Amino acid sequence: MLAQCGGYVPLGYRGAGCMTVSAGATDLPPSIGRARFCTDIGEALAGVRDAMSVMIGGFGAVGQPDALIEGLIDTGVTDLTIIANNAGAGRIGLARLLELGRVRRVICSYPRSPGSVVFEELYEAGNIELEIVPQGTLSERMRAAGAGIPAFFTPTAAGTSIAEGKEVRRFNGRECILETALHADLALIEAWHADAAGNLTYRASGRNFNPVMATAAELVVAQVHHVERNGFLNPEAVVTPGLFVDRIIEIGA
Amino acid sequence: MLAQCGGYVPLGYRGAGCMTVSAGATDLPPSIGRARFCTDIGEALAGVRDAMSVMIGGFGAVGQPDALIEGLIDTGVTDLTIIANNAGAGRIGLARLLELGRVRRVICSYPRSPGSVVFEELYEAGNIELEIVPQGTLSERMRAAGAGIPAFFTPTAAGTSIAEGKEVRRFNGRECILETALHADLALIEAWHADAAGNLTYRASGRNFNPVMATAAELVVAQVHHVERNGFLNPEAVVTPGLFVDRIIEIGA
Amino acid sequence: MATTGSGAAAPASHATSIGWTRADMARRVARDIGRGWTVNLGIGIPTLVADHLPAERCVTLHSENGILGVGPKPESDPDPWIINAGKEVVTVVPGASYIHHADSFAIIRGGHIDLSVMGAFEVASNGDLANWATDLNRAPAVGGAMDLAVGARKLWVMMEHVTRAGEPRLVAACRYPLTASAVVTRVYTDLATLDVTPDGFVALEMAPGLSLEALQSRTGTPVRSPSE
Amino acid sequence: MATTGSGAAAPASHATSIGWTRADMARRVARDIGRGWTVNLGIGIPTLVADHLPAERCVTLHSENGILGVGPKPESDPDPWIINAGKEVVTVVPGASYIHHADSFAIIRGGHIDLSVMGAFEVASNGDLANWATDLNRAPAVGGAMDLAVGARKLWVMMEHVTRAGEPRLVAACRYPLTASAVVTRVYTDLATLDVTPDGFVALEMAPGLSLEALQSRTGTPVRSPSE
Repeated sequence: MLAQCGGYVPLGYRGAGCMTVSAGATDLPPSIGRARFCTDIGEALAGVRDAMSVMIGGFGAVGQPDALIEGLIDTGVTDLTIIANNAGAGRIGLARLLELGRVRRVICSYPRSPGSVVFEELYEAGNIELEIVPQGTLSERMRAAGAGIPAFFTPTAAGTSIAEGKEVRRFNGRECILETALHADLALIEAWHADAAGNLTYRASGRNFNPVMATAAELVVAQVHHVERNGFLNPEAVVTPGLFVDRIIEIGA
Repeated sequence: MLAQCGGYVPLGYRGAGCMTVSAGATDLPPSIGRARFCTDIGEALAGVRDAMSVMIGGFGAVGQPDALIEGLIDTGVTDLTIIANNAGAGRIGLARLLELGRVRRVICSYPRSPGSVVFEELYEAGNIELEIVPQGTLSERMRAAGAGIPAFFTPTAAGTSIAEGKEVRRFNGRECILETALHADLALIEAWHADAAGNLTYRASGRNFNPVMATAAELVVAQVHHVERNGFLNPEAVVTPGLFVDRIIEIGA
Repeated sequence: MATTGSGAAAPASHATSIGWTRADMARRVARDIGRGWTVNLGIGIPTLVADHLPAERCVTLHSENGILGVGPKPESDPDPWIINAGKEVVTVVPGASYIHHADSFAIIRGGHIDLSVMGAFEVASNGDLANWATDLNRAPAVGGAMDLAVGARKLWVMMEHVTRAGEPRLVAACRYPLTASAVVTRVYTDLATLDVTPDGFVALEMAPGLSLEALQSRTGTPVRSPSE
Repeated sequence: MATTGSGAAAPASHATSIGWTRADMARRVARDIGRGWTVNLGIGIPTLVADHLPAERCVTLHSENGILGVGPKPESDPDPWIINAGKEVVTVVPGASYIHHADSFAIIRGGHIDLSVMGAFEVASNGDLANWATDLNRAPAVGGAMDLAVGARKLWVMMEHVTRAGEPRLVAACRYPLTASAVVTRVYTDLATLDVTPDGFVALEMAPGLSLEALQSRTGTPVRSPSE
């Protein structure tokens, strides 16, 4: 029903001089920005290490980079800190990563939801650390990390158990607590379209945490449904500019 | 050269039930959100008062709501605090508002630029107060106001004359200062398209301060170049959702 | 919508024969929502409110996972990319927009949501809200409840008046961990609609056949009538 | 681009016959810019760098008023809606995007700009930068200089080596108000290219015909050669 996001501009020139960007109907375009196009998941995840902090996009299953999570499992890395809204469901994807014992610590807003059996077992057995962060504080801490804000005050969670140990200050009569930026070593995100400049758009509510995570991690890897081969995304409709993206792997719709 | 921003969806239904939105080729659509469509500038600026703080969008002349500034002059209000990137040029628009003695205080990043004669005369004669804010701190303080963040730390301006009187704290070895949210009573902004839900898009570098000012003021008035009469903006390409906008006046391209 | 702990949902059956149904409660809340408001409806009973909002009220429903302008569940051709905060597939209405999480919560926390309607375990007479955890030793799940509780301009709670065990949920002080302090402005239960005032709960309306004394006996803190 | 005070621009003519031209300086800076970098070029001499960036270097030019992917000035059909931070009409390249000010400065302040090239009044041997005001009693204008100075991953300065009056701009400590402390990593002047090191300025390269002694005589703080 809805028109697809953005329009496209014809392939053409870029840079202060000129370089023609051309690609066949199936070839990936040459990268003309920071982002590199990868041909397999292994290449997209090259260099991941034990003990990394990893942001994983998505809200529930929507906008979640499933292929990259599977790829992360396959690398065998362990002792991870996972930063995501949820802590997985069933015994696949993120839940499987947890079940395999690869995760030391989870930072999330909503670990307990229908099907989060793996997380609950680990938590109740004392085999996983949990930092609960209100959903808005979670996204704001990521946004702060991406925007160079080391810390900010917020009324969210003031006076609650989540405020324990945090600095308290009143602004305009309202009690606030100090929260700090939340960075990660790696962000795994899912987007809808990518162009040769690494610009990304998202689809509907698949947007969620993905754009803000792309700003907050040292290495940003995006699985995308379509790489645009015949033009660029409309500059008015780009959600994540290419400068945030290190690697792109096309998954298909 | 570039495709125009966003696509459109056909006019249709809205709300949990259904209400047909229809308008003739020239009539304004009925408002279906917070925003009200105004038929003249006076209506758009009804209720402005002396001593208001007023954000004015634009970077130089681009994205500056000229018609609303003229309208503000015509209301006769005075003792204003103006929050904008620049302090006007020549003897028209914002500069004229200053020259008429209506402005008590300017909060901006770059008051002195080619043509800023009125501001400079007033400043050197001691007839206007000035708060200089680094451009990024200015936009971040507005963003904080819109996002419910009363204060944040930033390394920008630490150790400079702008840091005088501000709380200093080190984060990760880096000196930062505490900056507070910057609200306004009124924001005058310019946008490109509006739809019946009050959603806005901008044109090219006319975007600048407009979207963030729309989040930071009690009353937000937008002059727009086109009100979309035959559909809605593409939900993927909306820059300012209608819930931020109180009044819209169509100016024409 | 408020992603509160599952315990915040009301029991499926009513403990008393006197009282409004969930649909009654939803209808009652819908009646109080103003024209053009932006509203976030929490998981559980609050979601039902959407069914009772007339189109001409022009209410925009916000879902904190990034939709402004949530529409009804699809009658056909569901698009799995469009889900609400309860992870149900929904639609969007014309005039909707998609936003990312940081923007969505900036909207919530910046005071741009006119109304948040949530479920709760307990509400105290000063407006304290407890709706995210009953036992912090079990893995808690807060979601967006704390953000909505402090950020929404008005916070209304919809819940059963008492627990399954018959214990009052309207109390002098919350026993469960707080979601936020002094934030609830109105409570809609199956037995009454109550304002939170500087003098505690005031019953604006009671279910047919219920006396103030009977209401008081089911409430853990004094309830006054508006005339008092 | 850094909206620094107009005084940061170099004088139109050179005080000495020895030395590089502005185009030489711009070419020299362009040579050091890496593939795929995102770069912000300040008003004045730094803008000239764009003319010397080969396309295959895939450099993205950022303008803080909301353009990622600034292109050259239009040869025809200028679009007045596309301006850079110097308020000149420019173009955008395919692959560009438009962003609002809060996002644009989040990019700057969040460390996502690989390089900022600015003009300056003075640079101190510890990397202190003074480029926004000469006299705080006159209305100052800081623009985005302080944000770029602390936010860009690398900060290079392009300026004339001495003032019109022949005074050194490379100094032991800035006399003018600071823009930021210990941020400049390299300086390109008409006389030399110098790194800012823990031991002060090191001249990587000097203009043809210039001796280290002659360079030192025009510099307000010790300059070493790389071999020292």
